[in-house]
Amino acid sequence: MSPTLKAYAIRLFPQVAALAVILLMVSIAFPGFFRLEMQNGRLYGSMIDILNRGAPVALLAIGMTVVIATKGIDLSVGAVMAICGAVAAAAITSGHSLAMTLLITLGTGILCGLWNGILVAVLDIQPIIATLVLMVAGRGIAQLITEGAILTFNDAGLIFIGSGSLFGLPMPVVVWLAFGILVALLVRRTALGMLIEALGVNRRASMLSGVSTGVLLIAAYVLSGLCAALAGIIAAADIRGADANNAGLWLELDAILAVVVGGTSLLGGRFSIAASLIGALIIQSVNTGILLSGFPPEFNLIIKAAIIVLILVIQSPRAQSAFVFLSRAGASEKKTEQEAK
Amino acid sequence: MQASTSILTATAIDKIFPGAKALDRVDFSLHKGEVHALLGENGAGKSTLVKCLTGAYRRDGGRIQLDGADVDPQSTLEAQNLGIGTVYQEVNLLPNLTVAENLFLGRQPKRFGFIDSREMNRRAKALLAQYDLDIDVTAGLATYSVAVQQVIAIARAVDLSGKVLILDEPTASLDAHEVAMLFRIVRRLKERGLGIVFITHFLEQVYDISDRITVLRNGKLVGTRATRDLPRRDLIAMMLGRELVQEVAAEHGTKSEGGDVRFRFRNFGRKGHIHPFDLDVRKGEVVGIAGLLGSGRTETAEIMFGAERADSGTVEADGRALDLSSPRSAIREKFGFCPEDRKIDGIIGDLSVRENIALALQARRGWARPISRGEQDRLADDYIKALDIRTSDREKPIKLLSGGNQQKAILARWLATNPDFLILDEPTRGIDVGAHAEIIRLIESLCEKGMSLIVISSELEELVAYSSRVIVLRDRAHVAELVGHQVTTDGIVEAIAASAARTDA
Amino acid sequence: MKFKIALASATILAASMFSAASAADLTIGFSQIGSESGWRAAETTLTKQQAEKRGIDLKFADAQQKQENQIKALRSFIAQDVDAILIAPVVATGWDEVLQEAKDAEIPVILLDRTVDASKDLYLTAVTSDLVHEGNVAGKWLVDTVAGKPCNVVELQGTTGSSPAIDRKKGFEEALAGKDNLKIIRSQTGDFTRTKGKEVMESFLKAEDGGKNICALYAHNDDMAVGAIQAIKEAGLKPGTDILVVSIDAVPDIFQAMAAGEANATVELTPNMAGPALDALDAFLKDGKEPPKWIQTESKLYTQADDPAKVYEEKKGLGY
Amino acid sequence: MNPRYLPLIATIAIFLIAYAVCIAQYPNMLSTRVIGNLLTDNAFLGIAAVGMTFVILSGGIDLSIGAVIAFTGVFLAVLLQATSIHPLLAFVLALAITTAFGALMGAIIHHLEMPPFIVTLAGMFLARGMAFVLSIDSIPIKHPFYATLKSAYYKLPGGGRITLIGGLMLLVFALGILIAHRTRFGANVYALGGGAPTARLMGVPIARTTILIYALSGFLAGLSGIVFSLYTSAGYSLATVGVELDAIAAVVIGGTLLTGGSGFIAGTLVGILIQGLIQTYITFDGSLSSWWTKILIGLLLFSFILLQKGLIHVTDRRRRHA
Repeated sequence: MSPTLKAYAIRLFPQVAALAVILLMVSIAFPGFFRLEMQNGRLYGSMIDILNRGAPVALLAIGMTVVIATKGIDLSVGAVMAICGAVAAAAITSGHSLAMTLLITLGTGILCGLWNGILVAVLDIQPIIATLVLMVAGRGIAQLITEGAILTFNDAGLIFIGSGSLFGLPMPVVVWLAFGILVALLVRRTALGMLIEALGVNRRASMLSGVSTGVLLIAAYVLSGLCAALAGIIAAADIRGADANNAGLWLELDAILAVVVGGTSLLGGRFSIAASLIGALIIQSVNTGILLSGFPPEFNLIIKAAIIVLILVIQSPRAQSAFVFLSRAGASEKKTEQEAK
Repeated sequence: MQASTSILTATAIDKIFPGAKALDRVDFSLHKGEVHALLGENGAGKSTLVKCLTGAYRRDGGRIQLDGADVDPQSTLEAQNLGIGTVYQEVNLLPNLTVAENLFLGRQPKRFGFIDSREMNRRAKALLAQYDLDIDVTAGLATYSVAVQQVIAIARAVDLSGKVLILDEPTASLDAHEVAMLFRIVRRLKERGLGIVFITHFLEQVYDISDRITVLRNGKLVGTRATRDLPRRDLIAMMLGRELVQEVAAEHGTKSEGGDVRFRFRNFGRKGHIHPFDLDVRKGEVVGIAGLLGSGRTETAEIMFGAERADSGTVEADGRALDLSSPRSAIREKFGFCPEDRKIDGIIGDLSVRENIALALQARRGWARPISRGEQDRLADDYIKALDIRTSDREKPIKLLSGGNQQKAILARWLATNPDFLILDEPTRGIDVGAHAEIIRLIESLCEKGMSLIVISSELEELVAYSSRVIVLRDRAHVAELVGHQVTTDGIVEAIAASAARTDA
Repeated sequence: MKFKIALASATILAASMFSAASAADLTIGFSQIGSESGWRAAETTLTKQQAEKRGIDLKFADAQQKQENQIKALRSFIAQDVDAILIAPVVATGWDEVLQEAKDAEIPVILLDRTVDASKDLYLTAVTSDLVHEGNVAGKWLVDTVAGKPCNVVELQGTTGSSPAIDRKKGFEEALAGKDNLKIIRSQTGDFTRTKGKEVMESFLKAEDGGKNICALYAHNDDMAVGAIQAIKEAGLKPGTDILVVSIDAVPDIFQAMAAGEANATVELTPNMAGPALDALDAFLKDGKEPPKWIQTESKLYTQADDPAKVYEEKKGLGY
Repeated sequence: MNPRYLPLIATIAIFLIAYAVCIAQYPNMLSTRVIGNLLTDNAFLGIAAVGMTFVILSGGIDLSIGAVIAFTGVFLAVLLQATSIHPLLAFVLALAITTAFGALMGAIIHHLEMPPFIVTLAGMFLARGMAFVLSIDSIPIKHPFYATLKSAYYKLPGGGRITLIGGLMLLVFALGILIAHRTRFGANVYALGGGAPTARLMGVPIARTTILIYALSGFLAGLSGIVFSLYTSAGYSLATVGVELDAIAAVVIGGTLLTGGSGFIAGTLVGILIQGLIQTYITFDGSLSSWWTKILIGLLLFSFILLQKGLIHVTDRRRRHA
């Protein structure tokens, strides 16, 4: 294994392990869990459901990861989802073409991100408050567009994005996988990832090293807005209607959780989009697992809370330093001897 | 003075940080009713000593006696209760609370179980009246000037402790009038029998107020003298040292005067930071900048790099006007800057040595043209080898490296951009003697390659060793330029002392 | 920018509404739950239409599914001294105090489409369908349709704790009681929404052998059924044929599904609750005639035989 | 004038102006009924917001309060339904649980050095989950003691009522103001918000204060839950979703800095009243859809953040040039 691949494997190990444990537990409660079959030219099974239902949170987690890496947070994504879903439905029902509709919707998401980004980068407002504004007002704006009703549409193209399939996978899965890979490639194949991490760890030192911190910050929020727009389109297309009331409700919290479960620190810096996506799948596996196992849904939140607390306590600085201390206690003595020489 | 008047005695204090000995068997004693100046350049160990005395740090050796009894404060709070109060340069009070609340935090007068604000404000007013301060104690602390805040901090510390008062650079951001006010207060406290430790880098203030002086350098005690017996020149020599001079001078006899003038700064300055100055830098030349801390050295560097935007003057390179409005544009003009405060301005702690080295080059190339991993590895390996950066591997987070190696990595960050003009602010601060010599050699080799360098340093022997010219700063202005045979430690000390004397008069 | 426009239009809207108000002789407050489903949106539209037709100034308040907002709205209506209050309560409990206040202020209150858990003298009348009866009608249809064959039923419940969820479940179970061939094998909440209906149905299908084990779906509202039909199709089964679909509400979209043969039956819950309510109110205010405590609306069963395409055309303009 | 009070004065001024505008359009809004309603209807929110103000003053955040309120309601309803214990005892039990819950979150935040945002988010899931587990149905509370408590109100001329819970909210605000400004704990909260390292140097017990702050927030969320159960005579696990956001908005509108260290409990009361006023106005208008509430509150939030930003900027400059 090449060193980079090895580092990658080490980084993702806790998340993959947690996911595996959860899936295993679900499969004990529901034996047919891992079964996959082809039907009507698409894969079909509980695993696919997890991938499919996890699409909105996974998409939001992509943008959220980058925002959190810059030491920020974006509370508005759920509301932006609602806005964009409403915009998409309104655009398609008022006769715009599919391409135009998608363009308008993604543009709306970008605008929302731009608004957040400018508040954070230019006006220097704490990210949590800056994005709170749009979080509070956004759902109202979405309802303004749909006038409170569920705005339904019948455009086959738009519906296809929600429930069609491509390469044997449901479209939402294709969208988040493709977008996740795209963004991951974008940040890792270019220097963006490193520059964002530098900005998140030490904004001033990065600025002094010539990193354009302001532009990067805004770009992070724009990406988050774009992700929210995609998630909003999927959520609307899935049910063939824009539900301004319920679309994306509380998903910002799930997305933040996915990122934190994915091991990216809320204090910014090192991030992994793959880990956040696995984090999103962990959350969705818990949800779907509870539905499948026939467990009453009222236990959903408690189980979710327990899992989060567990993962977070393991990741907390104190627990980690204790862990590092224990695991290195033996090794370090040898090392200091060597360094002394 | 008699030992019986000694109120605080520290003997053979040791403090070891990973990779560096911060204090090496330092002795210090403080008498009742004296002002004792504690001097030394940054990194000399002043604040480490103070922190050991006040329990903020655990000392690794030595003993501390207060009023003849052994004490071992575990925290600043405990030290405070023992009678040792401290006031820091960056006022350690809470700007969001009122003056009275700051004075009485944690010991507010109570009535019927609740804080009696009226009584608290009355007491606060009475307390500050002792310091000739008649202000509205119900106003927020942040509404007052730093000088007033400083007095409030002193009032709190004295009220809480009452035996020893440590003033850590209290005058750094005060004007002459405010300093006079502060000194009136210090003298009054002295008359009350307090022992006062006074840390500052303003020598005239030392001569104005102190009774004795202790000088530290590189974690070691240089000596303790009575102020009236120590001429200013000798004091500066004690602080800046000259042991290395002979050796370094012998090894590096010649230094390049450089070629033609390449960079021309004219009337370059920024209000409140540095007075406008003119400066010419030749190709392949090292221009040293000397001056005591707070003289405007760092400000000069920041303005040249665009970290602070100049509000007057122009820069030209080979006759072409340069845009230095931001670090980004400065980097585009092939400038580089190793800042003084590595932790805040330099390293990206969580990122690896490799990424830290590649950062500036990458930022200049833009995000869309990444330096390939192989290239980064090569870059990192080359510089780790060339600068002898000691790290187990290039993927180690840079925050785990020692100060000297961090410094070299940041130097590597700039060398990787192949700059024409490099500003080094205290490049050898806080790093061991061996690394010192390496960095000096490195600076010389860089300028042989034709790079123009500005080096700011408190280590005069070093400056003398590699600088073809030395600019002397004082009070945020360039006051002297030493050329050719004038560039000696004596010459620099003379220039600093002379300019100081002149403004004192 | 966006906010500026929004603010400007808010002001304009507020101003224009203000000038238009005061014309009507009767002012009635209407506290609606929210707009969580298509049916509810239609109810809002119809209530507004009915009020307009009668020249009533209707004060509309959307509670966004929060009881505290509904109570606030009621109190505001009382403070405004409206002539009557219509309310569609979000939950059954917790209304005693505010209804008592309305009573003290001599403002008649009419409950729409859901009842409350409070003394009957606190409100004038309740215009609702019989929720239990609705469930019963759906259940009877299923019993008749399967005609003795064994049949496993899955149930999509409404929002947990809401009275339609409780009563529609109860009525359905009553209809199935004693019929050993029919068995409810899974029952989960789908929150009355399409998204949740679809998601929960997906897991039902997986959990029951890809749906082969399921013979019928009973959904507490059409929106969940529409979502579930989607899930059934994606599972490669034919809704309406492989799995019978029966639901309640009769919103337009379910008629489309019925026309396409993907849904089998729906029980109408008329969104026109306001019509009978306002009639009763009129009579009460004019002649002091006390209406009965409960005005039951018809629970009509629609099946594929009822020309669903035509019903769809009739219904689709109603703001569903 | 003391600039410390500027945000508070601005908030009060905005409230008064907004109220005047409302009255100009709807004279009925001046009635004692509306004023009584503002107090009664926002009682639970106000009480919880007092706790949130303390948390935010200390530089933290508490996302769990809405869930804790719902939990308390369900807990009380289940307890009173299943057992015959007196409601007062049930109140004590509920408050003990929620206070301990808050203290636990505070302890985790301090000792495990985890961000309050995530800790209280997990706390929110946990509390809501516990409520679901206790009961998913809405359970009526029919204890006669509840009826007694609810019938205790002071009738104002003009038909308005100062109810018990409305009065309790005012009392909690009064106590909150007393604690914030007249106790060492209150001073320590401000000190913590001004900067934890400095506060530590000045002798503030960081651990104890942090735990106490979240315990207080838990206690007040519990009290708010009791008030909410009185308000609706029921316990419902889906109740008060998102109340934490309303509370945060009220705190920010009330002039408290989300960065901590500066603000007033009294400001939060005005923030609550402003939000209530907007809702009342929209109901009085009767044609504005309720989403305008959200948009208006968002706008209000934004303008207050800008206002605070401006004030900080001005004081910073003034000090620099002093």
